[in-house]
Amino acid sequence: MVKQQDAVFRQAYPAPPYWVARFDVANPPAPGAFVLADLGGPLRQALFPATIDADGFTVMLPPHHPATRLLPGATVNVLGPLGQGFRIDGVTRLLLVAEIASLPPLLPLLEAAPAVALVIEAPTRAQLPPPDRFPPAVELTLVTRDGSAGHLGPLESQDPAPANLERVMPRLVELIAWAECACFACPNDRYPALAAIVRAARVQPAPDFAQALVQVPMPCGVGACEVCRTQTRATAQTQGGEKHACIDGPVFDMLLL
Amino acid sequence: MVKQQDAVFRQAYPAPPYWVARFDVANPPAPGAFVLADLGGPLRQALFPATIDADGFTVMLPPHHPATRLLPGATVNVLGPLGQGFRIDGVTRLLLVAEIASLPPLLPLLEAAPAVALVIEAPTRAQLPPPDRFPPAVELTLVTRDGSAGHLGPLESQDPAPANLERVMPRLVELIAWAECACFACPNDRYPALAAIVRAARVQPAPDFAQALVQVPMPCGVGACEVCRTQTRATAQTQGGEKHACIDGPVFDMLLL
Amino acid sequence: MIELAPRHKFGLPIASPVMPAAGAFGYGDTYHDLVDLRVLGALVTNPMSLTPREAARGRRIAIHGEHFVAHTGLPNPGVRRVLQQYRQTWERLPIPVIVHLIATTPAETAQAAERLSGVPNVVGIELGVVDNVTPQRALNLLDAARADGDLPVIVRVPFTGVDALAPLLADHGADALTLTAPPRAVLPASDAPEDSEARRYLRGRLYGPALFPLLLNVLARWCSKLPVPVIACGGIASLQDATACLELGATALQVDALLWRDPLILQRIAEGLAKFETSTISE
Amino acid sequence: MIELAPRHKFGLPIASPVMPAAGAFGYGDTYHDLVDLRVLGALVTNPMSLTPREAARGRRIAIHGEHFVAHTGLPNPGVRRVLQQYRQTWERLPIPVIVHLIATTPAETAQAAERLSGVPNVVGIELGVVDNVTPQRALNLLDAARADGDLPVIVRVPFTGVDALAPLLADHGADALTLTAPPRAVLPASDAPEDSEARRYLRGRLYGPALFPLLLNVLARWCSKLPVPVIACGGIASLQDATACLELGATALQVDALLWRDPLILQRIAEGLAKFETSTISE
Ligand SMILES: Cc1cc2nc3c(=O)[nH]c(=O)nc-3n(C[C@H](O)[C@H](O)[C@H](O)COP(=O)(O)OP(=O)(O)OC[C@H]3O[C@@H](n4cnc5c(N)ncnc54)[C@H](O)[C@@H]3O)c2cc1C
Ligand SMILES: Cc1cc2nc3c(=O)[nH]c(=O)nc-3n(C[C@H](O)[C@H](O)[C@H](O)COP(=O)(O)OP(=O)(O)OC[C@H]3O[C@@H](n4cnc5c(N)ncnc54)[C@H](O)[C@@H]3O)c2cc1C
Ligand SMILES: Cc1cc2nc3c(=O)[nH]c(=O)nc-3n(C[C@H](O)[C@H](O)[C@H](O)COP(=O)(O)O)c2cc1C
Ligand SMILES: Cc1cc2nc3c(=O)[nH]c(=O)nc-3n(C[C@H](O)[C@H](O)[C@H](O)COP(=O)(O)O)c2cc1C
Ligand code: FES
Ligand code: FES
Repeated sequence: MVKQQDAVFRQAYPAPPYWVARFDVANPPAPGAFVLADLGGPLRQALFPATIDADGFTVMLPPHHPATRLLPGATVNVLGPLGQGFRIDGVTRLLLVAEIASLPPLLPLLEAAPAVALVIEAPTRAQLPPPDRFPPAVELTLVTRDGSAGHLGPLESQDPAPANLERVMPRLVELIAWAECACFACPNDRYPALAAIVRAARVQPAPDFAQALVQVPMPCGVGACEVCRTQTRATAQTQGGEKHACIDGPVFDMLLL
Repeated sequence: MVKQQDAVFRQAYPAPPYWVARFDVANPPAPGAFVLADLGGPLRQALFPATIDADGFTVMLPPHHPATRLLPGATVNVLGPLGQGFRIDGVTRLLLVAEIASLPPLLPLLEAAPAVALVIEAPTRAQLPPPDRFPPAVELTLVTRDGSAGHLGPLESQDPAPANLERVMPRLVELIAWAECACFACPNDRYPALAAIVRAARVQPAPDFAQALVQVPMPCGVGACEVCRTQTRATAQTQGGEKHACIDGPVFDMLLL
Repeated sequence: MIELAPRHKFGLPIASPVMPAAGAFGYGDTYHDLVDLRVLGALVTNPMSLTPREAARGRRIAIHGEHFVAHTGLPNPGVRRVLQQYRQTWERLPIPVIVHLIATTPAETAQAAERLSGVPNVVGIELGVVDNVTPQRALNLLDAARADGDLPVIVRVPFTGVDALAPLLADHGADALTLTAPPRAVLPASDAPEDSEARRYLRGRLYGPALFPLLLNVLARWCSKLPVPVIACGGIASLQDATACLELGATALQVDALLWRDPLILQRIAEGLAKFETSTISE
Repeated sequence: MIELAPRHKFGLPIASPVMPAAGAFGYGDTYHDLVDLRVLGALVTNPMSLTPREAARGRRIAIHGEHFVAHTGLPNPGVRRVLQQYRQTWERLPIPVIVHLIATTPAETAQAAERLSGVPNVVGIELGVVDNVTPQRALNLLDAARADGDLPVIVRVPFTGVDALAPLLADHGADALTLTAPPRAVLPASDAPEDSEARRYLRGRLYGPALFPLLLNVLARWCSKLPVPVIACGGIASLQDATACLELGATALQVDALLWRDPLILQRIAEGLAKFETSTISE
């Protein structure tokens, strides 16, 4: 059932490195699912919730996103909720791993399990959000690609770190071993290497143990335009081949990407 | 000398059938001259002043004009002042004749001579502005095309009026005979008939006795694009041929159009 | 009824001149929650080929102001699997189905057309040809599509090929022409200077409102000269746009990428045209 | 220096790749208060014909979103009177002048080209041909322009004629090609139903940002295959746009209708490219 609904824009304010925008809507999307908003321009834009409540949701956007220029009270036509979000029912130990620019869709999961660990990678110290932004119960691991704060990235690197720096990799392997489910939000081209780490860290991970949010333009959101096709691998249980990120995803089993 | 300048938008408010928008600018245009404002869209838009003072000018626009959607304090890049406006130096008895939609460019002339008469034609009573909007010294003649108020129009009609209605024509002939200069702002296709009335009402009118504001799109304003070309007739004194409304006009001797 | 294939033995009558364009609306049931299909003249399916095709690798879309360039690679599971999946959906649809067929080679095209003929509620084929197709090749593809099947064949003509192809195809047995497929375009896809030129530029088709004045020019030039119905396609975004197309001689029209943003546009145009027609008739 | 006519005996060297397009900038001094001409490669004049032409009657411009259709009729007082009026201006300009010549008939074109040759500071002719010109006619017009004069001849190729004309003209002696003239387009010009169809629709040329991705496609397809320099024209609106054109193989570029809105765009692009070049060389 694809539906249109009217969302009401409430406000937007800066929360570096993002802007936060608040929408009231009858039927907000689940974590990792989305709505397609008509914000002007030739195509609708996907909005992934960063927080969700009964009356609506917030999104975290780059500073110049058109949603940050709406006037409070403006009505925005949205299509959805669309897509398959994260599947974490009954998980007690949840691992979240994100590159900073794609972190927001993971934020609704921060309190979705009794124990949550969050790994954030940023290019350098300045792009990391302040740790006090996160619930105190979340176990935070910060990573920078230049080693200016936290562990030395990138997440996938197996090289030994130079002197005085500590690679994130051992910590990541530990956390993957600890978790019952791991949700990733990174640029798509990093998923194969991250999947290899999961396979190395766990014997026969269950289906959906590792879930990845695929980032691909989704112009129509309903399976009509074919722009969002994503290649998946077949397994004994599932038929592989091309899937629609908008219908079958955008959250996929990372080990099948 | 073609110059760009920054105009500052101050406010806009409705004054039916127009909206009034106020701009502060160092160098406002003279009556019948204009600036080309960059208000978004592919082409600049001509703004003709309705009132002019030392700090800027106001324009009267249709309700949905993009200038009415500016935020107070917004800076608008304008090209100009451009064009040749009305030439009324030393005139003591001035006649102004306008179809309501093209009246605004004549408004800065309301107090430009010791004695001013204004003829306004509108389709019907509802489109006429209230008479108390005009300075009391202005002698006002109202015309409607359906006879619902004032004289019966159109301005050019020589037909006798039906019962209970009085044609504007005799009054117009009187005013043309009275005036030292007559300025017209009507749709272009009405100027030939109005010119014929002037020729009938006055023996050998002087050059520029009747002046008409030509309404034609002016994309560049400087003579580059050739969109505004306007055909004029030759006389003993002047060479005719095509002129640029943006440079040679948009106010032309009506008897040469 | 509007007749889209007056020269065909069975004809191709449609009740409304409004359709989605191939590639914009899916294979049939995608928008059924949102759009009342009954107001449309026909469903034009997403493009399909005889054999399966995968999606284009790399970036597939780039935006430029009010326009965008898209390159999907026309992925589809092939005619046979499409039929398996959608045959029953199509049979139940309240409107007839025109299948958009990617004309790869004459042999494949003939085989695909044969498979489609006799499928319940499939009333016609719209043939998509490559942009730089030669006139002779286009005629061969058209012949192939008509050879073994008995469905009316509409050809969707590439934007830059109208002058060379439209009169030729019409004289050669095309039942109708869709004017036009979107023009080819290129946009920067990446700023990274280390990328190869091919990766830094996205080649695809252009969509957006500027196609509309280009479309009207094609219609004004060609509709009166062509012996077959013309289906207008390109940048149509409103009831007024649709009316202008019909006024300049188009028999029907397709709405493309705009409907991803505004799925109800189809319905608004169709209902607007129907109202206009009723009021003209009752005068 | 950039050489626009490497095969011509005198050549056509310009110091910057940035120029105004014909019809956008007037005959020479129109924008001199606003634009520092010294940063431009050349002045391309408004179109002129051997004999005077009057402006098109009726509506000349119609807007559609970010685009517009214009039809001026290419009014001009004829080559002789243009020369009377502008010869001295051109001589004093700090940049060379390329005259845009409307190629009406071969005979008139030859006569006009002869008149232009030897005019101080006129360094080349850009030939404008009608959109539906046949290849044979285009070659005749080119031959005529080259016959009695000795100026390099650039041909501005119609948008829909690039495939048919560009390689032919380049092989046949054109010194450079301007790709492309704006595409023909039609827009409603009036809602009045009593108007005749011809009065209700404005036919002209399309201007606006959507021409840019269409231009890049033409450049990507053609620059590497043509033996002569290509001057890019169509929807160029920024330094990035200009850079993309040069990267895809254009030798120079023209900015058209956008400069009515933003006359300083020429200067910004020219200065931006110059800075880029300096920094690349000094590396
Ligand atoms: C079998 C087949 C069927 C098709 N069917 C359809 C159909 O049904 N409908 C349809 O509309 N389209 C179809 N297409 C796609 C369409 O034909 C394309 O227009 C075509 O593939 C591209 O042709 P082109 O001449 O633009 O570029 P090409 O001929 O592919 O390229 C020309 C040259 O330009 C260069 N070049 C091109 N772009 C760039 C760039 N961005 N950067 C640098 N260099 C560049 C390349 O080096 C190349 O040498 C089909 C394509 C194929 C192969
Ligand atoms: C001598 C000459 C020189 C030119 N030189 C140049 C030049 O240097 N550069 C340049 O770019 N252009 C030039 N042009 C203009 C350019 O050639 C036009 O493209 C051409 O005149 C129009 O051709 P067309 O095929 O689009 O339309 P036409 O051949 O004029 O018309 C085709 C048919 O379509 C119909 N039609 C067309 N439009 C409409 C409409 N809106 N509504 C209803 N019916 C319509 C008409 O009834 C007509 O029968 C020149 C034109 C001429 C005559
Ligand atoms: C008949 C035919 C028509 C095609 N038309 C299109 C098209 O309109 N749009 C598109 O995205 N790809 C189209 N393609 C596919 C591409 O041109 C290309 O073959 C395919 O995307 C593979 O792309 P890649 O090599 O970039 O991965 C067509 C292919 C064929 C065979
Ligand atoms: C060689 C040539 C090229 C022309 N190109 C254009 C053009 O690009 N734009 C334009 O507005 N008119 C152009 N015209 C003029 C028109 O096509 C038409 O002849 C002229 O405007 C008279 O128009 P009218 O009959 O509508 O008054 C061209 C004419 C000639 C002879
Ligand atoms: S977004 Fe269009 S098919 Fe998925
Ligand atoms: S407005 Fe461009 S020439 Fe007058």
